[in-house]
Amino acid sequence: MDLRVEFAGLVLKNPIITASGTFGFGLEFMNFGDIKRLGGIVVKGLSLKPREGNPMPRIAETPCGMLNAIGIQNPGVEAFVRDKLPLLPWRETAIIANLYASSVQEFGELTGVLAGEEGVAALEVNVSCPNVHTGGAAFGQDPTQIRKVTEQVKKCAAGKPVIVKLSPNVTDIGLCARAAQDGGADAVSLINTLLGMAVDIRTRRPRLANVVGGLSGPAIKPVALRCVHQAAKAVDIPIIGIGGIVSAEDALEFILVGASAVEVGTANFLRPDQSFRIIDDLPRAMLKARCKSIDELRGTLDVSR
Amino acid sequence: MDLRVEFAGLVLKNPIITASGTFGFGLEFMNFGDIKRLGGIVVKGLSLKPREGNPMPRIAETPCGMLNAIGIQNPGVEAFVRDKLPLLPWRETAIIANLYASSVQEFGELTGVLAGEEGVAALEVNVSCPNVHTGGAAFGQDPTQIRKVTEQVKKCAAGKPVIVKLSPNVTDIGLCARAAQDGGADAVSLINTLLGMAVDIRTRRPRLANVVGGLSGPAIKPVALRCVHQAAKAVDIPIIGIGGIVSAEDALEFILVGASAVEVGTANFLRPDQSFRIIDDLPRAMLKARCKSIDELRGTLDVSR
Amino acid sequence: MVVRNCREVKVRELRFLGAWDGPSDFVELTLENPGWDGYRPGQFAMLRPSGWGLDLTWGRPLSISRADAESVTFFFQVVGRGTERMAALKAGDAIIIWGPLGNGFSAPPDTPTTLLAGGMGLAPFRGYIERHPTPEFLRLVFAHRPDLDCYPYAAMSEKVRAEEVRERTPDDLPVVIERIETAVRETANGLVLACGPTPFLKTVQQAARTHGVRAELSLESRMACGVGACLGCVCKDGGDKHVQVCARGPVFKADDVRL
Amino acid sequence: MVVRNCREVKVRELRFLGAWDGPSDFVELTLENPGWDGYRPGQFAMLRPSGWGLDLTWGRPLSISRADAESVTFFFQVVGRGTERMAALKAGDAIIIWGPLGNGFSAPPDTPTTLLAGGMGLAPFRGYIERHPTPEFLRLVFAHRPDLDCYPYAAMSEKVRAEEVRERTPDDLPVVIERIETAVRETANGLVLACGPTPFLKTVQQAARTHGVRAELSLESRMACGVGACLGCVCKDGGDKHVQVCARGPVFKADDVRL
Ligand SMILES: Cc1cc2nc3c(=O)[nH]c(=O)nc-3n(C[C@H](O)[C@H](O)[C@H](O)COP(=O)(O)OP(=O)(O)OC[C@H]3O[C@@H](n4cnc5c(N)ncnc54)[C@H](O)[C@@H]3O)c2cc1C
Ligand SMILES: Cc1cc2nc3c(=O)[nH]c(=O)nc-3n(C[C@H](O)[C@H](O)[C@H](O)COP(=O)(O)OP(=O)(O)OC[C@H]3O[C@@H](n4cnc5c(N)ncnc54)[C@H](O)[C@@H]3O)c2cc1C
Ligand SMILES: Cc1cc2nc3c(=O)[nH]c(=O)nc-3n(C[C@H](O)[C@H](O)[C@H](O)COP(=O)(O)O)c2cc1C
Ligand SMILES: Cc1cc2nc3c(=O)[nH]c(=O)nc-3n(C[C@H](O)[C@H](O)[C@H](O)COP(=O)(O)O)c2cc1C
Ligand code: FES
Ligand code: FES
Repeated sequence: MDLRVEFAGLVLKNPIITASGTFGFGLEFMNFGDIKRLGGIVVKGLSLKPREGNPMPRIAETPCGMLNAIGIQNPGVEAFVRDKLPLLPWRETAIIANLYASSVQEFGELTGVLAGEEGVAALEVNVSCPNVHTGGAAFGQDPTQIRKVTEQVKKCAAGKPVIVKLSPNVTDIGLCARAAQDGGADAVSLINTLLGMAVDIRTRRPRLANVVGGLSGPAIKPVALRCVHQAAKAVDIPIIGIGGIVSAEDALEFILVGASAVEVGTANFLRPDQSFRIIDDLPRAMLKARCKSIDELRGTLDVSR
Repeated sequence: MDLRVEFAGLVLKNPIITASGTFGFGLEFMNFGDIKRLGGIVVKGLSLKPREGNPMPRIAETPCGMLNAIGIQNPGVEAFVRDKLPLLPWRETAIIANLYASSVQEFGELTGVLAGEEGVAALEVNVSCPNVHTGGAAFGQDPTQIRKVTEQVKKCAAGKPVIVKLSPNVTDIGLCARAAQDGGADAVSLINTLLGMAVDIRTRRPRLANVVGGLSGPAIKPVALRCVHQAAKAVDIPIIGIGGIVSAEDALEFILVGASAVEVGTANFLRPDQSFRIIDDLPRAMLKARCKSIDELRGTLDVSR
Repeated sequence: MVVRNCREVKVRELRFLGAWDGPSDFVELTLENPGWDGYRPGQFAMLRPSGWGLDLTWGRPLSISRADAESVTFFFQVVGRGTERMAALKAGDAIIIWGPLGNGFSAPPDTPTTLLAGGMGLAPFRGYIERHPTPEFLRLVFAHRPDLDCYPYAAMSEKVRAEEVRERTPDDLPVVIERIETAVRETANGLVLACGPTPFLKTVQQAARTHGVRAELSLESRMACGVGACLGCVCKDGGDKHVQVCARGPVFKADDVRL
Repeated sequence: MVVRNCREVKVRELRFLGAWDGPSDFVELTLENPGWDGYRPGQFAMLRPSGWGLDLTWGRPLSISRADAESVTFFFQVVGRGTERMAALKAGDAIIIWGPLGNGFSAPPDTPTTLLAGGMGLAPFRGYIERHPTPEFLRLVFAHRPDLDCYPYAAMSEKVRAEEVRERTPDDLPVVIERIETAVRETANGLVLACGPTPFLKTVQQAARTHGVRAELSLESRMACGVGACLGCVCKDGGDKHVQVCARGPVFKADDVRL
């Protein structure tokens, strides 16, 4: 079985990448598996300056999923480069930085800091975070803004692959994917969380201090698959599939509809070794899908009747 | 405990209405409870002419939810009026017709057939069905179209309350709700299903013949609550909350964020007496929410910090 | 045979009395008596163990395999998440159940009747044989892939004329088809009742048409509600109209359905 | 007391050995030994019964109540869907577990140490008392609402000086607060360790500040990962920065945390 995937200038030993915000900086999971075995690690969203994030409570459990409104708490890009990156096995596993900023220009500056870092394999541009009040979803819901941010990041990326992470909270995700492609993105990743909400009838208050938050987990997998399917029809650049993946079968479903690789998010909370177990289980799932390599399966969905 | 609700000219003995497409024509559930106990019944989507619906397979189970692409199979509005309506307890329980058409004009004609029927308490206009290839979501994703359809239905409704059922598959549900209000809607109901997809890696085919379908069930409740919250901020007309309700607590959550009543859909498949059980359980849940009437709870969500 | 009594069809929470101790993928599930003595073989029920959370949305349809005054029995194979969890039930666990649902097979007392079962399609015939007033008119032909010991075939073959044919490899398929066709042909003036996977039913339907034999087929379909409301389980009737398998079937006259 | 050995922290699937047979909302869960003899009281684990499907997304954090060579024990109250399902486990059922997580309480051998427990906050002190090298230096003050029989208080009070105070109605609250404050004041040159609901911890923190007593507080927070990755469980540290309760706590020096 050939688990390798190559796309957008990346060569990954398998298609399993851990999703931003759900795997910390990778280091938190060293007790639970050999992180060098992962196809890639997208680190927690980084901003130019440190951010304290949103007030508590920030998370709520929902049926087959969860809401979060962390608000991109992070130590800032410089602390990441200084304190975390050197500890990560970046020669063996693609370390992907996830970028958050509140203006086109700030996205450029942030990119500039990371562009020169050998340990950073690619940049994932988060134009889709629903949990911040400036920027965030505003960018991700407007194709024109997506294009502008993409152009800016691409300009400052010094050749590093640029992946634009899209929001599902839009009428037409194909348009958004297309905007990223037009802006020069090397790949798109989708989906970020669905905008959701939970309330407590006892206290009559929202369960998140931020009122609304992002829905993730198995609950959203059908929406994610549909978005990847639509994006695959809209663009030619590679796609990273994200949303509700908890098993090797789930991962292959995204490959089948056209993804080049996948990101595993909330599943890391089911149990902290879940991403490793998905990798272990890929060969068995590939037998089921009757394919010898990931390439062989990619985009072979048969929609004829 | 006062379970009664009044809104948009309707007086319901409790806020629990069964959702279109999940409770047949009501008659299918007579073995499982006294359907006169329901606040209301929204019957399966009706079209001017009989429709055979989509090819099989039409449904797929997903984590905490399901996908459907039934395609508004129905015997046509005339058969409904002739064969089903007379059997329904419309003097005791609000029977709400759910309207599907593929053009503004056809919506008007369909409304005309139902406007004179004493047994029909209100009209719910489905501008949001994702499972038909003409009209359907096309209307529901465009505020201008929503407004036009609403105006037309309102014009032909001969004074019957008009409820416009909105799609969540849009960038801004507030705009859609506003369009319905501007078109003269007496209420809006939301949400219809989220557009989703499921595939089978073994056969490499979609699990629905229609490829994409509508996601419903507990999985979507957080999205539904958020949509109702946003709509409540955007309009003054009453709102019927729909999406993932399986318990009395769930129902009250929607009331808390501003709904006047709720519709119970997929929960009817958990077990066919679930809607009756929700009604039975409402008084207990109201104790928990410390309210004596539904009115007392409505829209009292406290979002201050 | 008593005709379905609608007042029986309601939701009950029953206790699991114990499992048959056969090969582990084939499970016999016996529940306390829900008062279904009057069910009609071919009818089914929807089952949902009370301990399921919300992640499995639907109940699971299973044919009523047999029922007596004390208990009702289902017989199923583990094929996915739902049946897997049902197989893990322990005695005393509670199950939400609604039924009997749908119609059942005809049971004319003095007509030569051939029961054609494919795999798990054997389930409803267990009660059919037990309740038939004149079992000497019955003949059972059972086509299967797994070992015969997986099924309650032995007990059934004590009561009626029975034969079985096994498809060990795809190469055996022609032989199986041949046996089905022969059995249909040999029921010339009688009645054929068939239950099994769709390709199996197609063979029966084709043979019945060819030889002009009266036949009834029990269909499988994915079901959400089981009561005719969701329209998720439809098949095409003779006039190419979509009809609910759960409410208008699962047993159809062979001529009334397109497979 | 052995300091946390990181190589112990991994995911295991353990068998449930049997439940304590006390009042049904209060459950003692004893699992086979995961090799955690060297855990530090105050540390916790994330638990997820293997039979849970996907509808409960997260594991549930529980303090390690005690551990010996054969087994590890948790003590919890049923308060929601997760604990309800954990309480329904049967002997032999499997549980996914990762830990020991976080830090633990200090255990200086010759310092007068007051253990302040509010309700389920009693759990970690059971192992604390068992493992403490000089239990004669320990004093336990236990504030509770339900009947004392719900808790393993009797066993604990055999080993150390112990007293309890019950809040039967909200009117009793001032008395409880008074007892907590007194206990803190009386530990002037010693150490106060507290575990309980946030209002309880606030009282302790305030009293410790007022009387200049060294104190450690074990915090509760909703947790998704339990390993410091999701940032869902944070509290504010002394410098108003958000820090993870799971990874930087759950035990904090009283001065290092804003409640
Ligand atoms: C009227 C009727 C009677 C049946 N009687 C029996 C019986 O007596 N013994 C038995 O072993 N099986 C029987 N089946 C099939 C049985 O319902 C499925 O094997 C079972 O639902 C599979 O569930 P799962 O969760 O294990 O599989 P999954 O594949 O996880 O199921 C996913 C969904 O697809 C549906 N599904 C999957 N396979 C089938 C199938 N072959 N037919 C219908 N729905 C399916 C399930 O009900 C479920 O809703 C019957 C089906 C019908 C419609
Ligand atoms: C470090 C730590 C140690 C704990 N030790 C114990 C213990 O030894 N004994 C015990 O009875 N309880 C303990 N708790 C609290 C226990 O985790 C919750 O009671 C439990 O998670 C509730 O889950 P539920 O599904 O039944 O409730 P639900 O209300 O359905 O839970 C929904 C979500 O909220 C979280 N949650 C709900 N209440 C709490 C709470 N009070 N604290 C933290 N999260 C909560 C749950 O973990 C879950 O993720 C501890 C909590 C933490 C953080
Ligand atoms: C707690 C949490 C924090 C997240 N933080 C980020 C983030 O910082 N940047 C980002 O692009 N996405 C973030 N996400 C979104 C995930 O990367 C992912 O897109 C989403 O959760 C859907 O995938 P899943 O269903 O597998 O979790 C976060 C998700 C969760 C649950
Ligand atoms: C099988 C099925 C059929 C449906 N048919 C219709 C329909 O005909 N008209 C309509 O407006 N909505 C239809 N819906 C949508 C529901 O009425 C409801 O809006 C949606 O399922 C969300 O609610 P739920 O999560 O409670 O199911 C259908 C839903 C399902 C599951
Ligand atoms: S299963 Fe719902 S109509 Fe048949
Ligand atoms: S629970 Fe995830 S960071 Fe603490």
